[in-house]
Amino acid sequence: GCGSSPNSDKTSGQNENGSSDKIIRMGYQKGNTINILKESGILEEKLKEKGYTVEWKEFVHGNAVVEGLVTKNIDFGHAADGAGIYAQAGNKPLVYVGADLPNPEGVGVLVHKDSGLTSIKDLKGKKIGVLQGGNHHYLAVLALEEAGISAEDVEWVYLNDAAQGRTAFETNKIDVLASYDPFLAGTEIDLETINLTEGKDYGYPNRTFYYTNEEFNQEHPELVELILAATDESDKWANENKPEVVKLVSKMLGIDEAIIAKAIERREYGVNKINEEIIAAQQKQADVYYELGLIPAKIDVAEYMPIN
Amino acid sequence: MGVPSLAERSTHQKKAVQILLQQIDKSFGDKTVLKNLNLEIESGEFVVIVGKSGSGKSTLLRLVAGLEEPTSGQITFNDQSIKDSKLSATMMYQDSRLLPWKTVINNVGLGLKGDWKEKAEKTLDLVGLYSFKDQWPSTLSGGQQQRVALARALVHKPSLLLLDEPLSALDALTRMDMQNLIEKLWLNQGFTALLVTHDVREAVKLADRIILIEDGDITLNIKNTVKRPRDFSDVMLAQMEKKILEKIMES
Amino acid sequence: MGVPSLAERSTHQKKAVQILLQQIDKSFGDKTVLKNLNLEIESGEFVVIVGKSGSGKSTLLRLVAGLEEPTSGQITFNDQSIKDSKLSATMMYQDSRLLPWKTVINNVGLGLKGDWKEKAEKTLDLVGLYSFKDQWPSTLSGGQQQRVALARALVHKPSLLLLDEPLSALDALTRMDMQNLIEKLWLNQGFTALLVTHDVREAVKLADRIILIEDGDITLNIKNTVKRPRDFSDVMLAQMEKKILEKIMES
Amino acid sequence: MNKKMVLKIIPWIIPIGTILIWQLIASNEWISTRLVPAPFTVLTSFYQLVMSGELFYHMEMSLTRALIGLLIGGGIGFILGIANGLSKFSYLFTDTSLQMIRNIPNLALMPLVIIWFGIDEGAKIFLVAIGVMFPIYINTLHGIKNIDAGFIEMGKMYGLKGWALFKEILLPGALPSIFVGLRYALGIMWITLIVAETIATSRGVGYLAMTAQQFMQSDIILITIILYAVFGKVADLIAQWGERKALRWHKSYIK
Amino acid sequence: MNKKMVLKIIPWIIPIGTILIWQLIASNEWISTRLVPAPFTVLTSFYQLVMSGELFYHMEMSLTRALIGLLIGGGIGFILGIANGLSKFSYLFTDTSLQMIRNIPNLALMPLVIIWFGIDEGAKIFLVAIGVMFPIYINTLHGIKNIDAGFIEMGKMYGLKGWALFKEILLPGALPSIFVGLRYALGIMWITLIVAETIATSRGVGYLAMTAQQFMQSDIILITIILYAVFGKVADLIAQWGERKALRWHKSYIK
Ligand SMILES: Nc1ncnc2c1ncn2[C@@H]1O[C@H](COP(=O)(O)OP(=O)(O)OP(=O)(O)O)[C@@H](O)[C@H]1O
Ligand SMILES: Nc1ncnc2c1ncn2[C@@H]1O[C@H](COP(=O)(O)OP(=O)(O)OP(=O)(O)O)[C@@H](O)[C@H]1O
Ligand SMILES: [Mg+2]
Ligand SMILES: [Mg+2]
Repeated sequence: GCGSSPNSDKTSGQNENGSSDKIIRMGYQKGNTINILKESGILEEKLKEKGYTVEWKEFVHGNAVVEGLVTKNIDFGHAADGAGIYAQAGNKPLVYVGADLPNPEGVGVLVHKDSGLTSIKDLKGKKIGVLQGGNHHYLAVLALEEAGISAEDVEWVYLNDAAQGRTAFETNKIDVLASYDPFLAGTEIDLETINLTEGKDYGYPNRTFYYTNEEFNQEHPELVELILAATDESDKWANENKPEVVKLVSKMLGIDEAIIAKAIERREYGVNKINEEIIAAQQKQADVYYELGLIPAKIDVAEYMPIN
Repeated sequence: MGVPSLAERSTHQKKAVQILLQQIDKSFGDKTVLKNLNLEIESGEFVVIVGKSGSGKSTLLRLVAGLEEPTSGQITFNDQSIKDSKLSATMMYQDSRLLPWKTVINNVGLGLKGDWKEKAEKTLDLVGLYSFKDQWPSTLSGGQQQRVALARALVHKPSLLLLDEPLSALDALTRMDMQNLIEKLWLNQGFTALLVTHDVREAVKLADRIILIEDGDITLNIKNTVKRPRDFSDVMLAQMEKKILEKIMES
Repeated sequence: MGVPSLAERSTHQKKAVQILLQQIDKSFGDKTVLKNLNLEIESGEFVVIVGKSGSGKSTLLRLVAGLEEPTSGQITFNDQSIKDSKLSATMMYQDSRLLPWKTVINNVGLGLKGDWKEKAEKTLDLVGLYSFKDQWPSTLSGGQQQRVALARALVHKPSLLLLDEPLSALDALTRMDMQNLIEKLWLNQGFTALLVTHDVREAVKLADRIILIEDGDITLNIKNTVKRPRDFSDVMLAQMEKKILEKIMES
Repeated sequence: MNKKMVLKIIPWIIPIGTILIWQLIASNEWISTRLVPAPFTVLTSFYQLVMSGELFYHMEMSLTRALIGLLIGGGIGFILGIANGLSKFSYLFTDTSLQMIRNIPNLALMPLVIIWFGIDEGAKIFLVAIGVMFPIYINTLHGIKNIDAGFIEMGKMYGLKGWALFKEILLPGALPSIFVGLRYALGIMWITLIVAETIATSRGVGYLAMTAQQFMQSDIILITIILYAVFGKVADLIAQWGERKALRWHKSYIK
Repeated sequence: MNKKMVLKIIPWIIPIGTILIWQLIASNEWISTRLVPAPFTVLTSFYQLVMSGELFYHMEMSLTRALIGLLIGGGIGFILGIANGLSKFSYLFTDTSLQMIRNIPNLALMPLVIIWFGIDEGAKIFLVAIGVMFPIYINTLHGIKNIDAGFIEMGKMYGLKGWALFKEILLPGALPSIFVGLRYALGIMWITLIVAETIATSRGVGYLAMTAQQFMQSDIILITIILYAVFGKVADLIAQWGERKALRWHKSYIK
């Protein structure tokens, strides 16, 4: 029952500042598709005729974006797949409104070339560094499972951010680093490594999602459509101008162009509507998270993923 | 210079205050310090309290100052309770209690209003420390600090001046000077004075009446009618000193 | 009881120390406190220093104690420099300097070893505060605190005892008691004593020699050969007191 | 008796009042309970955490880390405070550097800490230690510098030096100030721990808090907030008790 | 002259020595320069940050937040410290609650702060304010409680009460302790800001530090570390200067 629209002071206040002033608050993380959208100026242009202006809010990570949505501090945002699962498990109201195209090569499980480890089977009992609950964590679990190793048969080292993982990996404090782009690409380029999951996706599409808060989705479905369309448009442009995007993202993140190029080359930008296939993949992920104990209860992701 | 008699002064000085202590008891926890003490101090009188260390002299002064409540008994000023009578009393302590964060002149001016600076300067001059007025108290010697404290007490022209061994840190000469100064000011301003001292000589020099406290009670209460200004060489004073010392020794 | 003469004591007391101050100058910044001061103190002598407030008496004591360095000039003990002569000197101050975190007995025992407790208790008894031994200093009256400080200085059986107005906070009776006590202990233990006081009477009662400091120099240096034990009523003492007071007044 | 009761109750008016108001807000849904769960929900989760032994499991680890970090960091801060309070050279030599390090946020230090101390216990304890070091350092320094010079002079006069002077005069004289530092350090200790316990661990209250935040479990977040508050209060009570013991002589404690 | 020079140099031996050793390590690649860049690399990045105006852009914002937070939090802490130092009731009523709040880590408070204050400036300033409040509170309280009771008695005797008593005796008496609190608060201020500046912002030194950390820009991380150290030192110098001005009378400052 997420249809009821709460009538608290907070909400009406938000309405005054938000919708009635015709401001749309967009949450983004550095270097992701909404950031590219912001740089392109496409959204502002499209909204101008409708009398809306855009307020851009930068967040340091996806969970913060989701938190901003849940507390109705922003209307629309973009974050990873895990963030949506946690929000739902935490009974936080949220709506999935779209997904990026799959990017299975954007995650991987790395070992040092001179480590003697050559396949996933070798990882039994090893120290694997991950950000707990991240897409690469999920991938590593799937990979281990396929190799017949249970998640309990390795030593998970939960790290705080990608940089920590990289530092721990480089100084051999951990044996294995599961990572995601552009940090995956960065590690691959800077160090002599083997990506043990290269070329396999274990049925995991690694999509990221577009989320809105409940109210915004209910009151302004047309704006949601419009934002997704604008994003798709800027994505199309990005696909056609990858060298330019590389420059742009490299500058935004302060990461070498070579690394960003590698990350961007292996993905395709574009927005999908939510469909059954996407829901199924997300449901499987949620179930594994439950089994891993990352979320306290089973959830039905379809509740948060309306198809229209 | 003609010195006005006590009676004369009492009439032309409305400011001074008459004090009555009735059946005062004072204990700290289990320790009884004052026991059923009765004392009457006339308006404008100069009363000196002597007694051994720990006999309760400071406690008595603090009771009169209203800084402590008696355990039982009653203290009145001009027949009013301490709180009702808005008397202006000032006190000097064994330690100077100069505020270290104020210069000498600002210490003396503490609590004054209006032309405080002139008043403070004038009083500092009286105690011979005018030239130190802009120094920090911590740069003065102990004796100098105590003189500043005296200036601070006198600048208020109090109707009751309470003095808790204020001169014990002063040197012999300054001490005599200060005794004379206190006496002079007391004669001119006509406040009631209550002085605690260890120096029996000082007591007989200054007092209209000398009170000895022993075991929490008054064991000696002598009038001193020797004409002022008094001289240490006066035989009557010497006799009085001897009498008091003998009484103290006796116990 | 036969009192040993100074000469006698000097021979049977090897502990006491002879002090020589030669051409001592002492300044604080621009302020000259002592100027070209010369003083010889015999071994076992009791020297009392008097002078106005701020005249530099405490400074002189601190120089002798080695707590300050003279700006120029030289101080020797038994012809050795301060540092070489490992004399045991103790000092009593104007303020008691009792450590508030130690009980009375522990304050007295400070720096003692071995059977410190018995020694401390015995000395506390001498100053009449045995029954207070387990109290915190802050619960004592000012006078009581000062008596504890005296016990602390005496318990070390020092070869040089420096006393900076130690009695000014004591009451008349205790003060006389203490004067007698100090004299008795000095006679028995034979240490050299250097006492600063504002009380000229106290000076003439205790001193072998009285020194007046004015304007940074010694302006009076009188031997006092009156037999001990001395009595205040002694005419010679009274004359000496008068002479010193007059000299002080004069300037 | 009656008055004593009242004195015991007064400090708890605000905390208990807050909980009551919170329950009121939650019951009336003035704020969505999905954002801030009701006290009762929190209580239920708390009960489960306790019963499963999970809470104790995390707390045990955190307490161990906190204590070791406090001992090491507090010890170093104390020694530096003493040294810099006594030696002008030592003060000149180290104080500027210490003041500089003091201002570096733990979070920013993280990469260096991992390089130096790895990802195991060493790193966590180091962070706690460096966090508690400064309040102890500053207050010890302040305490030593503010001891009445007369006491030190007197002590030297009576033959105290070195250890004896320290034990009899410097330490007790600085103690009131050191206790202020200690009470402050105990607060810092928990705050640092939450950061420290994000490094490669799966045990500790900080880990519990961080994962709760990551996984948006608002009941667990609130439990950890309350846990920290209680930890803080308990640590403070212990410090106060120690203070009262050690400062019996102090005017605030003589009755 | 010569001695004065030496005294000026001594405090910088450790910081400069550290930089030299670090350059040595980097030049010899004892640790990968990707993890810890060489001082020279850092210097170059720093130069670029300054020249592009980016650094100033971030610093301006952080300074504004820091200052406003300090004023609000410091003000409240000061007032509470005074109130609880003077009124036993106020102390009983609020101290326990304050000690409890004090121990809640900023990080754990984050979700609640966002609910209460949103994600804009209010939230960031709130975090800074609550961070600096406690050192000021505790030290003001300590300062007030430790004023010689004789001074207060004397002041009352001379007719001081209310504001006058406060201004003439309580405040100056507590000031040395309050300055200790202030200096401590200035440290906390920066540390809190790094956390506060992770909330929905794209401006501020904390933001710079957090993104640098996330994207492994180790040169920028080091620049922010150094910035924090310098901020800390500068804040400390200002506080010291104020201290010297306000405490001219204090025995440590009379020359
Ligand atoms: N606040 C207090 N609490 C407990 N005991 C006290 C307090 N004030 C004074 N006393 C005790 O009361 C007694 C009398 O103290 P008081 O200070 O009045 O003596 P005094 O005659 O002034 O002594 P002195 O001449 O040494 O100043 C002492 O034994 C002292 O220990
Ligand atoms: N450390 C110091 N710095 C600056 N001036 C000082 C210092 N110590 C003493 N003086 C000054 O030296 C002079 C003599 O001080 P000293 O304390 O020796 O006097 P005193 O004769 O002992 O006075 P009193 O009888 O009041 O104790 C005073 O004017 C004092 O201000
Ligand atoms: Mg007294
Ligand atoms: Mg002196």
